[in-house]
Amino acid sequence: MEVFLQTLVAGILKGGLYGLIGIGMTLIMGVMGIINLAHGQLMMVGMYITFVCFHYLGIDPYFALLVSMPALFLLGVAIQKYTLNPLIEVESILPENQVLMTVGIGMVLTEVARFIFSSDYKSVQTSYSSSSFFIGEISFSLALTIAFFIAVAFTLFMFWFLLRTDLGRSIRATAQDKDAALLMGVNAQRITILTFGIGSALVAAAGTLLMPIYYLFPDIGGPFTRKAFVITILGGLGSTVGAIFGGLTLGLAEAFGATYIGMAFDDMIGLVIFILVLIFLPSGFKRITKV
Amino acid sequence: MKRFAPFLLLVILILFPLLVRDDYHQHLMILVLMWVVIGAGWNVIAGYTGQVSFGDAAFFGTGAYTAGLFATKLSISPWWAMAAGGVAAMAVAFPFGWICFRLRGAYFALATLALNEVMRHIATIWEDLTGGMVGILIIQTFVSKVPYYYIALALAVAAVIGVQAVMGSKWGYYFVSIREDQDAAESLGIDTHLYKMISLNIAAFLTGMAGSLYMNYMGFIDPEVVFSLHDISIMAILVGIVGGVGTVYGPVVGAFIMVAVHEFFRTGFFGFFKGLAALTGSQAITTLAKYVMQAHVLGFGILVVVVILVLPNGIVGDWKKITGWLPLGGGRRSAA
Amino acid sequence: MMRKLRKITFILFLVGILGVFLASGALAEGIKVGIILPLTGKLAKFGEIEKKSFDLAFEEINAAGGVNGKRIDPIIEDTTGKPDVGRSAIEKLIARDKVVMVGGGYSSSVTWATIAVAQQRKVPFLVNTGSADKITEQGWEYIFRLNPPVSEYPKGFASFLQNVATDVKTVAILHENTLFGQSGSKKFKKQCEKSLGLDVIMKEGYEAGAVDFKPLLVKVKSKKPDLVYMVSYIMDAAMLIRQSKELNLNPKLFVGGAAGFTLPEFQKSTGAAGEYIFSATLWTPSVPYPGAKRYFDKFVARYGTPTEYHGAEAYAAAYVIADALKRAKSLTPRAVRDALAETDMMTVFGPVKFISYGKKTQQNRLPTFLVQWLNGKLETVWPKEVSTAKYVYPFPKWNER
Amino acid sequence: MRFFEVKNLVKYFGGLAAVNDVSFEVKEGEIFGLIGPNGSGKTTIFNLISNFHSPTSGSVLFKGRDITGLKTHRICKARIARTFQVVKPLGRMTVLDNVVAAAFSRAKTKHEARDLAMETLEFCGLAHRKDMLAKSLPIGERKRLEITRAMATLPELLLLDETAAGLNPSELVEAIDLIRKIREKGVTIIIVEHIMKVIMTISDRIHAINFGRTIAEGTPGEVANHPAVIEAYLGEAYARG
Repeated sequence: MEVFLQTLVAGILKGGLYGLIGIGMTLIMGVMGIINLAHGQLMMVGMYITFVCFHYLGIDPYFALLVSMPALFLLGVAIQKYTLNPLIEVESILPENQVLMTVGIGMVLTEVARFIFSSDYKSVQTSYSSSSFFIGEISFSLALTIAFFIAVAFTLFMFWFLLRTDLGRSIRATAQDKDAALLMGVNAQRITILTFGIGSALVAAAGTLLMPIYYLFPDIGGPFTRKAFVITILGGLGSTVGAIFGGLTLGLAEAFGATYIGMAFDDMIGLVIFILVLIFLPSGFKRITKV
Repeated sequence: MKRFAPFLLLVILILFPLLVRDDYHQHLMILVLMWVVIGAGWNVIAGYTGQVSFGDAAFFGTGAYTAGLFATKLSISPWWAMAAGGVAAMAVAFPFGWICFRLRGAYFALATLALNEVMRHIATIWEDLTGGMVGILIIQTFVSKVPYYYIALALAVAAVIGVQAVMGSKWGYYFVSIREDQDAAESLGIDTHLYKMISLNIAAFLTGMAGSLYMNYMGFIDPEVVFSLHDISIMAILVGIVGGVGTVYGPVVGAFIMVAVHEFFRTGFFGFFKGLAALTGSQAITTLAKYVMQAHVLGFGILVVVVILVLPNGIVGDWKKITGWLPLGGGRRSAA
Repeated sequence: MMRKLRKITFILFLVGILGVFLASGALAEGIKVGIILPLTGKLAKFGEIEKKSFDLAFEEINAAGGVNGKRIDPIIEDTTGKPDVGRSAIEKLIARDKVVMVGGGYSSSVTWATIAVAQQRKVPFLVNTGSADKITEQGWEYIFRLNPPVSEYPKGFASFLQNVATDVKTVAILHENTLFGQSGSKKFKKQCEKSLGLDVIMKEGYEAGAVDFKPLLVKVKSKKPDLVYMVSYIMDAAMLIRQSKELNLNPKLFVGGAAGFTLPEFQKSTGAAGEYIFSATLWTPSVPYPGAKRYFDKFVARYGTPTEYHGAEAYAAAYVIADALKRAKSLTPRAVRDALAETDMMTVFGPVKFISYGKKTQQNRLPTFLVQWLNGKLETVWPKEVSTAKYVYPFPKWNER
Repeated sequence: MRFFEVKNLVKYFGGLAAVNDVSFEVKEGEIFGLIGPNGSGKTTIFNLISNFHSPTSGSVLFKGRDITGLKTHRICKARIARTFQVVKPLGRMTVLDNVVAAAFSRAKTKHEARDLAMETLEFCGLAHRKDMLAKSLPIGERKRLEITRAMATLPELLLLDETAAGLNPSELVEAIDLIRKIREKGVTIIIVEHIMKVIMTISDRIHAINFGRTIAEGTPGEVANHPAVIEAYLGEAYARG
């Protein structure tokens, strides 16, 4: 029982963070209809910013959110404006050239990080990095629990933003039907730029929250990109609630898989679920939740 | 002139090992030829049929492991496994395509990416069969590079001619129709699912053969090497798009350029910076040389970004655009 | 007219580039030794440490008069961590630079691809890091290996189990799914069951880089092993220990199987949680070899970052190379090979002598040590004769500290 | 045996019925018009016949054979060809290659396919454009390419979806001529059209639908004067006005 509950807790806490990673991706995917294969790399950049803040400026990771999120917002805006949007006008045989472009951007970000910080492992050791508290026999990592609640707060904020603000509504409209949104006077270019910025800022938040418990090196982006698209497909494209479900599902699947099948299957479980969902539930949990 | 260019190229390639006898350049050419095969495969499924694959390493690795396992488990010469490697890769491609071709565009691309990773995990975890990360090791058949060179050349020539033949046939028309508009293709009586499967299997077969060649030539594989997303799958895409998407000779140009660029960066522009540093004795240039040499992946990344922005159809596809830029091509431009 | 001018400038530019290439060919003449390392890509971190160590060693050797008055010119080639590129590198070294011997060799896959070329071209290759057992099991006369193969890493720990931790009965083995983890753990499992009489109740691999090891550790906790043996690299090692603390997982012994648990980053990222953790190791600055500590200090003074066992391997290899070149009857690959075969010297990495045993040939055999983190310092605790501090056993429980 | 028949066709999208219990019969050799206001379900009926969407219920019969749920490409093989309202040229292929790709569904060799394609191009009056890329054709000729491609599959039944929309008056005349020429070849045609003038002049019989339901069927004259049809179109006119 203890094993089961501990696994459940581990899965849910991790799932919260995954959800935050997934929301950014799902917004980008919904609005632009492309898969951002540089998502994990953007997170990596956010993590390096957190690291620099902590290590050189002595800023606690939770306050570093105030630096990493705006910085990544600007980076996302720049990427969308100068590399992805111009592609709409480029005549190319492959319709996936925007996706390929994100691959290139991911490589550039990784290598620039390596240039600046070398391949060394970096970590942020705070006083709470390895603290935990117990409820009964079950251990809760302090940093992960805080991260979970901040992630939930961001998610709720995103809901409010998407449902209650004009900009949020425009983003949702564009995600649902680009042509209709254009007719209604939405400036699609501006929306894609802002969405990429917001998506980047959200994944930066996830990176920053992960920093106290995890570590950092330039190649860390790849696995998280993979997780991000798994979460997004699980959740259904463009669906914010779906992204949370997707994140939790992946978190739980990984945790239970690791406990009851084997830790070596950790990554594979996510990928297999991903392929199964692609095939049997093409619109992800969106179909079930309808949000 | 243009019509004879391929024959001229072929003659040069046949004579190459007789003219250039050093192993270093022969080795680089073998790599180029191997990438021609992989690039040709990628070009069939992605360039011609429009189903972008991010998972070529799944087929490459399967081919390589087939050859390796033939040698270590069955004691059959891994050369026999050249064809078997292709077939084994098809055996992976077949069920995968059957299931995943209901996905379109970017979703199919993601599924291939997932396949790539799943195959790598399987090769890593299934230690009893594959040896896990310990990898598979065989003793190479030949000491000289020349036999490998000609085998690779034969394979590359067969791949290019084969692709050309396929593309001139009904299949070719069907592949391109699917790329251009799947619904229209379907309405014209094209079984798009079937022909996407055929296309994927051609790609898998070629890539698997290249994998077997790699095993034979390198003598050692492990899951990280042959199922590498970065070094195989992404490289295959680069060969495809840099050379020219949907062109017969694109992969040839792409493979040559990618291997050359890689080596160019690795050796600091073939020793250019080292030479410059030695000539001038400048510490700054020595430092610069170090950075340049470290920047090869960055160079690749920038290359991807620039190629997609400026030459979205690759060097062969956008050849006219390029000749317009070069000062040497000025004569023709003045006519316009 | 303008166009013609542009054309001429363009051609002049090309000629200029060609000129520099030609100039670069005619560089200084010393004894050329090729070194093959991953300087870019994922493995760059360790390749860089090795390169710095090689540089340090060769500078010292050259400053001390080089080899019989001649300088050693190391030509360091980047493999980017890929076998095919490694092969390009060694082909270039042999065919174009005409080196008398080759050193380096980091990951096993690249090492294998390169030594095969060296053997075929009859150029001696001194491997100093590639640890797959098979590398020296081919009977290849041009291949030498300085470092012990991966299967021998837990050797030193076994005697500790037999002599001190005799109440350990059950073992859980966790390992990363890499060459290092898979073969190291397999070998240790066999050793536990065959010669130590221990019960391996769990052996599980994981993909390096996991975010959360708790599901794995909670399983370990529920099985209550006496010994948790982990073959992990630095950051996974740190995560495993930190999360064990979070879960209050208390075996009698936490032991790392070399690699990650001995490095400064491990201590930095575990902090107090790293205390009392044991690890098998080949080398630390505190090993009882002459010059080990001095090498460490020199490295830190020169580069400002600490070094570790990969660096020591490279540093030692440079001295072995210099020694062989000194003793070689002529500067031909054949003569250098013969000189290498007769090596018998002491280095910062331990005694070096290439012997044959079991299936292996021309393999250096080294003892391994058991170290423990005590008061934030890595102390050698076993074998007793060379220990720098007394071990703490059993492991103090997390919640009782 | 009836030539072509649609029986009780129903299609729901989500909770909405796009086509609701539509039945009609087409005789061999006739031009059969299908009319209705925007969004009344005409194109959906075509999509159901060619199985781009599968019907919720109902059936499609062709020469006595139930072809409901047959894969799209098999429908084409069964000699029912269609065009698209929003043209779908194979953009980066030449006009000739567009038609060759279609002709392969009948031809055994490449040679045969080329001959068939050239013949069809001549017939449809697009031969002078054969080496142009399809994407660089003007809209009128793109529509013509749609028809040419469909004809190269040698259909017995041709479904034309809004072929006349967006054409200028002279193109319109040419289009009507072409449709008549096709019929003279013995091909039966079902035509969906929004422009009343066109459909009234060329159709033998007309079937009118609104909100996915049949509202009238008969000769052009009968349908044009049917009160339900007038109401449907008037309603639309008001809504637009």
